[in-house]
Amino acid sequence: MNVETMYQEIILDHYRSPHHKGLREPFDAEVHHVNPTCGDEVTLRVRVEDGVVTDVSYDSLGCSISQASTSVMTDLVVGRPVADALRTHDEFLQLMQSRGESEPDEDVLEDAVAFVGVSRYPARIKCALLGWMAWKDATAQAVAAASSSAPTEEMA
Amino acid sequence: MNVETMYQEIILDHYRSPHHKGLREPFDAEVHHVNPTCGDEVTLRVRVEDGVVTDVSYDSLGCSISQASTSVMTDLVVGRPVADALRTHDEFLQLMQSRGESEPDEDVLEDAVAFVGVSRYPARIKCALLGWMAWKDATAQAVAAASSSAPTEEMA
Amino acid sequence: MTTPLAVALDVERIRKDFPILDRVVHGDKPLVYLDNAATSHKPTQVLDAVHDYYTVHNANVHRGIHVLAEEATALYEGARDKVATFINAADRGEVVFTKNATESINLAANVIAWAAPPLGLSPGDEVVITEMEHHSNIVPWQLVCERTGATLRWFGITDDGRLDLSDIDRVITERTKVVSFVLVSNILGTVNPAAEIVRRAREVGALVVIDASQAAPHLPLDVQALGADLVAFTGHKMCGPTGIGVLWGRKQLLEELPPFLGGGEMIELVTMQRSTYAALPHKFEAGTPPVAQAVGLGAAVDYLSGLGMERVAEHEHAITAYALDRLQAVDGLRVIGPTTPDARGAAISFVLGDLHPHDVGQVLDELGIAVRVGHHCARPVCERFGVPATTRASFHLYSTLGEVDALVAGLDQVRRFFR
Amino acid sequence: MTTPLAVALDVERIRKDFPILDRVVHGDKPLVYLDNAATSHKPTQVLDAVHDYYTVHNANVHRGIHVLAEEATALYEGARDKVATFINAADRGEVVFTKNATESINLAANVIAWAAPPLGLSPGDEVVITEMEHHSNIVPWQLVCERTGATLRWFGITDDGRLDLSDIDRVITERTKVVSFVLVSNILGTVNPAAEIVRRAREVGALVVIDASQAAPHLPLDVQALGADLVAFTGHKMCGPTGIGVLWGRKQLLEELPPFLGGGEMIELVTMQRSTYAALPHKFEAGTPPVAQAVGLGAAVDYLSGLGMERVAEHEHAITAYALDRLQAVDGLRVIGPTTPDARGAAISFVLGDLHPHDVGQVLDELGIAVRVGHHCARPVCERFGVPATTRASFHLYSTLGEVDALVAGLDQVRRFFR
Ligand SMILES: Cc1ncc(COP(=O)(O)O)c(C=O)c1O
Ligand SMILES: Cc1ncc(COP(=O)(O)O)c(C=O)c1O
Repeated sequence: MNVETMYQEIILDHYRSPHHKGLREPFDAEVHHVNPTCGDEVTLRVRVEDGVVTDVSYDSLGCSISQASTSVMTDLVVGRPVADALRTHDEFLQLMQSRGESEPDEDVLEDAVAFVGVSRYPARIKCALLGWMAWKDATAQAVAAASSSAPTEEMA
Repeated sequence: MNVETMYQEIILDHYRSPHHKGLREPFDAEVHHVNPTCGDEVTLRVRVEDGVVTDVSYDSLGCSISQASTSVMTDLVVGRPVADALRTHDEFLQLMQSRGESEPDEDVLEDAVAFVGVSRYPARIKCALLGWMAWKDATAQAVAAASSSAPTEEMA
Repeated sequence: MTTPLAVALDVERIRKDFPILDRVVHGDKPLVYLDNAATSHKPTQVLDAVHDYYTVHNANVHRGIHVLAEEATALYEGARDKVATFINAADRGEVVFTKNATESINLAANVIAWAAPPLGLSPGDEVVITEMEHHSNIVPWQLVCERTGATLRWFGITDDGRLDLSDIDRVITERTKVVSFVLVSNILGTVNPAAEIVRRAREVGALVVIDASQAAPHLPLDVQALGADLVAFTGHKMCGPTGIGVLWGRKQLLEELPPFLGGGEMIELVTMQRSTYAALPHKFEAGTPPVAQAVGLGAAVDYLSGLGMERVAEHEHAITAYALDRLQAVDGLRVIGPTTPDARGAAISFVLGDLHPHDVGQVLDELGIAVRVGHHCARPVCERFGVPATTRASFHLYSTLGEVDALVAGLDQVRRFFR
Repeated sequence: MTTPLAVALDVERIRKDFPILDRVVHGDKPLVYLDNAATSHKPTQVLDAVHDYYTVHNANVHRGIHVLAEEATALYEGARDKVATFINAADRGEVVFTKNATESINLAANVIAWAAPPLGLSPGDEVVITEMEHHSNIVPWQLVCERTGATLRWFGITDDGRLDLSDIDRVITERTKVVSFVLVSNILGTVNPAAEIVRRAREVGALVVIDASQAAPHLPLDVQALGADLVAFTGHKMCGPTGIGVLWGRKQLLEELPPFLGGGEMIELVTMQRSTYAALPHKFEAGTPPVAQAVGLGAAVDYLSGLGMERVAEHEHAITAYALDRLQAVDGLRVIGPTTPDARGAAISFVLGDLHPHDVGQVLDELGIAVRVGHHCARPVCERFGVPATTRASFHLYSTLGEVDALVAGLDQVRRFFR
């Protein structure tokens, strides 16, 4: 185990220049998640139109892992149908629970495969998941709000 | 250390035939004391007239040590001036704290010298003191009551 | 006199795991330890786990990212997994570590009392316990009833030491908010009919709290099968260290209940104005937990599971049956509690003629035989049976028939001593 | 760079008493343990006392007359005597054993809240704490204020990490019923001016509670000289086991306060209708106490007293002065808290440029250097200083100048890594 396996260049790049950062309008749901063990926080907004995630914007405080992971997540979900994006979320969650043993599918996870090293560090897994959990929560709220106003739509 | 050093014949005699036992009238104060660690209980009454302990009566539940000690105590205090009896109480207390090391004064403590062996058994010291503590408490109340009605009298 | 027994546990081998059992007292008397209901001894496996924790991994848990902190956290949370499996909890978050069973029950009583309606206690509400409870399952309810204005009621005890449930429908009513009872009595040995009480409590919508302090060490405990809402037990009686207890609770209920102690570990976000609380089980674990003690308890449940709780129960049942037989043959001895081994744990209380238990215990101690004398923290039971106290012999997985024989021989000596 | 120091403690010899300090991590890196404010390590003397307790004397306390029970009771109560002497308590009954400092403070908060007038909290009453508190001295007061309708107020912090007492007479007023504050901050390292706060609290008749969790392990603690009413601290930070804490209280006050947890040990007489409570200190110790842990804490205070707390304090002061010097010479490093060693404990928080403490701590860990990162259970302090978290290095009696050098060298590597 070596700290370089955690801090892949891809991760440090996203950390230095995060994608989709900042809070934008319009949005359908906003959530605030914190990681009480370390104090990382994120405020995250989701816009869902016709079952597609059309924007994710966020403001966050935290370590390189949580910042980079949130940035990578936005690349993977923005512009994708909710159902597809949720599958990617599940894939990432599985990767994080793999203790470094899994061979992630680069076609699905793209830059997120760089996080395989993080899964060896139990205390940091929550950092890597913070943005993803916030996104899932916000998206569920957005979809629920949409389906209650337009009862034919449903979350996959 | 040997259990026979605790259960002296004198103690077993008082246990089998306790002196002054039973609750009598008249009395100036009544107290109820318990030993929460083992559940020994005593209800004890004191009569004090002109600064002299004229009667001690009691009803009690407990082991041979607490029963015998209360019986021996009544022999030592009934008929004595309060101040003298309190000195005997203090002497007995000291004996109980001596861990079997003291040479008790038989002129003062009479049958109570038999309790020197008990002082080696920390868990039983409270048994031996139960009746004495109750007597001291009741006597203090009796004297206080008397002195508040007759303010010239005072407890030694 | 010896009854033929199929003792499946290899007790001689087990005894080698408990160094204290080799002790001699009062000069040259081998220790005969029959005070297991008060506390059990600890096998080397448990002591080694604690020692290893302190000398290799020691750190504060949850809040660190350095190696020691990660190892300590993994060991602490690993102990929780072990306990969850041991009691068949549906979810590891349902296992809350406390300092002892007493704290577990106080926690339960206080958070139920403080909870928002429809939970929560108010004047007119009733709490039902039994006359057979340990003080630790009486006083907490007296205190919360006093503070909330709720009323405390209880089941009595029959002459043969069983709960008197004949008027169950009149004791547990629509006004009952909580029913709390002991699964195995520490003074009478009675194993109570949980299913019957739970069924009635469910009918009226009352919460059920079970004090399993004398069950967890001695029989298979399945919290899901029990059907209660909250179950408390204590580490030191089940081969674990002192300083650790458990409160198991149904997840949904624990989530609804307010926190008990406030502080580090149990929070999500703290501002000076207000705070939000962590997810289960941490919400109920304020401050640095008893980390080494949890690790020790984890090792203890590993040890017990390795032997098999069914086999432990069978062994103790056999010893208890034998002891009941032999003790009741002692002249003047009266068992306080069930006199047959059915639905009965391994604690046997008795009185010997009109000898005070203190005197009985003192002479037995002189012979190396450790029993407990007094109220056993269950004074109402002594009152119920009109005895000032009892002498109690209690067995565990390492107890032997020979120890029962030693006790019986010791009682003869006691009688001779005070003749 | 090395400052000439007259280090009176023989640190090399002391380190031999702590087996864990020989540990290597991440393959071959010797452990540099700078997380002492989170928990301290335990000397062999403490571990041996605990082991000896379990393998020779183990029994439940107070309620037995057999040899083991008498020995266990003598050891447990002997530990209380040791702690009483260590903190200069006027009476051994003033020393209450709890499970940690957090329970001690919750106990204090709850029994004060529940007490009969003129004690007790009601709407209109105020509780004063500070922005510098550990969550364990914030959340308990928030909870009791919520339940009683009392109001929580607090002192702020100055830019240099000291309590802002400039408006002390307007914060502590006739409405103030309790003032509770930390003696030594676990995040800023500040040693607070207790005398000034106690004086003002006395003027208005408020009770004073002091959180001495970071004081007891590091400096001579004299509860009589402090002049407070209640003082809390925790065993695991002062070379003792986990699972044990202390609440000291003025005897007369403890006698007036109602009990906290109910159960075995804390009672005098129990009937189903009502109970009366034991004398001090047992009134506040419900259930089987953390016996082995108290014995361990007794051995820990023996160990500390053997070295001399003045010398421990002197050693740590020297290390802290050296570390403040060297750390502040690191490029981009900003100390959060007092930057000079005056009135300062051995915990130093800092931020390094705009690197997140998690990343700093992770790379330091890779080098074998254990520091803590995050909020240190004092989130309001981080908010106050506008930082998301800090990195904290904290020292104890076995810390060396060489470890400070290793930290400084490690921080250079951190900067290079994230360049
Ligand atoms: C200042 C301070 N107060 C209270 C506590 C709480 O101690 P414990 O977690 O042992 O209850 C700590 C340590 O965590 C502390 O540093
Ligand atoms: C039935 C029962 N309940 C509760 C307790 C309390 O356990 P502890 O003292 O460990 O809190 C005990 C043991 O003392 C017990 O036997």
